[in-house]
Amino acid sequence: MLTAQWLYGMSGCLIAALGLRTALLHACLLHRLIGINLTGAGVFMVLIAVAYRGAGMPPDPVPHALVLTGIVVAVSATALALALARRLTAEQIND
Amino acid sequence: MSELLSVSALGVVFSLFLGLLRILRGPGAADRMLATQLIGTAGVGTLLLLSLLPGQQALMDVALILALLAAVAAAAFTGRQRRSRND
Amino acid sequence: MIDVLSALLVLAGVGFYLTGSIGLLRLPDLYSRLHALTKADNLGLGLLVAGLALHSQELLTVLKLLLIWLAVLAASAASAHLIARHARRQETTS
Amino acid sequence: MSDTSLLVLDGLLVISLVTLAWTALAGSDARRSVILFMAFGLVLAAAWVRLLAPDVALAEAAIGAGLAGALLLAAVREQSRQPLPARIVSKRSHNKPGVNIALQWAVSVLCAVLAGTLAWALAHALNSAPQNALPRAVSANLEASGVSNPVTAVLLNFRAYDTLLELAVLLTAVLGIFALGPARPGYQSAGPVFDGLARWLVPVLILTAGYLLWVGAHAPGGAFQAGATLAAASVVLRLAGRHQIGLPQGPALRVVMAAGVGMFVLVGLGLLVAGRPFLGYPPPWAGGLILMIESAATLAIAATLVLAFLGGQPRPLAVRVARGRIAATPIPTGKPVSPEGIRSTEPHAAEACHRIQETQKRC
Repeated sequence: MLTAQWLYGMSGCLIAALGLRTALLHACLLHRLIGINLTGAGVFMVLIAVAYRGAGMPPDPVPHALVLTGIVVAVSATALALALARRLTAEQIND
Repeated sequence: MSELLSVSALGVVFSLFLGLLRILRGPGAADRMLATQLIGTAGVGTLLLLSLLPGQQALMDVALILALLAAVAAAAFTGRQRRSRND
Repeated sequence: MIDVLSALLVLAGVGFYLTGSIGLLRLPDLYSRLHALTKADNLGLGLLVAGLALHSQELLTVLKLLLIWLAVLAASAASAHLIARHARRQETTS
Repeated sequence: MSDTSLLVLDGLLVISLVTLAWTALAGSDARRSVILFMAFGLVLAAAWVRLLAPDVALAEAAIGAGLAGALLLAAVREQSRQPLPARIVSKRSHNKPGVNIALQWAVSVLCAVLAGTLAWALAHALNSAPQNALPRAVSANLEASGVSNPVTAVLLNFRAYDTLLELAVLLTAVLGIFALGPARPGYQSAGPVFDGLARWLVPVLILTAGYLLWVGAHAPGGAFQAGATLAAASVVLRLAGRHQIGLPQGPALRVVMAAGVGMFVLVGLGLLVAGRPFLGYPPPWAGGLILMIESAATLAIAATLVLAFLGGQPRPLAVRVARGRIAATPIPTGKPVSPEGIRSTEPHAAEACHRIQETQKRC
């Protein structure tokens, strides 16, 4: 019985749902962005938990590679969203 | 030895947990940044302790990255942008 | 003998970590909390690194441990300075 | 004893993660949320370590805890500096409370259902025998992949197509950032203490990036972690108030941005010409080719992340040499996009600011 796997995986599900709820409902774009990022983090936790094979065993490297690139893509997408938000604000003032 | 390491790691993580209480309580953003600093240092300590468990040498590199980037957040938190138009 | 010394250093380091975080939690204002934080950064991690360096056999590992400690030391000093200055400025402007 | 304390450690980490996520999402203070999110990244790096994913932990330590936090903090800081108009607020206001509460409930239920489904799928995956076909295939072919770190082998050899497209996604994102306008203004000098730190931190970061790139072949590390570490060096310089942060200028910058995708495609086409499948490295050359691609990808990823931090197209620098020292200052650009500049020139701006401020109170 691999308790660590269950602990991290299940909390990943919870964090993903919490993040998604905020991303859909919050009025502030920055909070929404953090929500999307946390949704990603939760999904990453689920993936890495599935890859885990116990303390002495080598884990499955394929999900690790997926999550690794996912982290970098997430931060670039966040930066793009922030740049969009900045431009949006500037346009709103221009109106 | 591995018992000492894991018990010590638990101790350091507990200190991280206490830092978490301060980060939740605030009151100011500066207090939260201080607590984040503590969480970072505790993270470095935890990784170093766990890196001596068999087959975990790579954790020292993770600790090194955390240590090297520890000041970036504080600098981004306090940094003041230039006001003039041409930067 | 070396093992015992190393264990003692590690445990002392953990003790300072806990002291620092309790201080961070209990002390009344930002500036005194800054002071508590340095206990964890400098002494806690320092003693931990000393204990682990005694325990390890490779020179490279010892050097890496030293670099990590120095990096955290410099970073914590710099960020404590930055945060304190920031808080001070906020006080004077508002 | 040892197992029990590690289990308690896991429990503490999980409680911290859920609490930090919950509190980062609740409330309306953006700066508080960003700091909590940063702390979440730090704790998550420790969680990856506990799940035996040191490659991911390295990336999380460099990006999740370092760069993403700096990026978001800088954005919040820019907002607070411009108190009137610049808060980032969604325009859609909540003017029909009844519908709104129904919507909130619907979304909450939907998210709960999603969490339940995800948890059910996870429980199913964990309860059945682990699917070992992929890991077995990886370890069977690791010998011929040119590297001995399985994660690098998957990224650069077995699933090289994925990584090529991933780099294309990064390039698209940075082109989008470019298209949206000029970079945020630079920073004032952070004072002698941080300057002194930056003086030795930057070389050490660059050295560490090289080390991570090299070590990625046989231990945790690789292009993504190395690129993030290299980007951190530039971000430190930017935060210290420098104008020159090691980013190339003009066409050279565009070449570096496209270097990862370019090198990948060149190697693939070269192999096609040599009669091999696209990106099907011949085993004796695999190690060298992977290192070549990874070096180019490191530069491209670093440039992408630095531009992500700048938040737009960097202004061209005017280089002048004074008293034997080279100094660079950005050339003033025509019309600034910054709301501050617009406020001073547009007569209707005050009204617009007021309106936005009204919306922002809900934030």
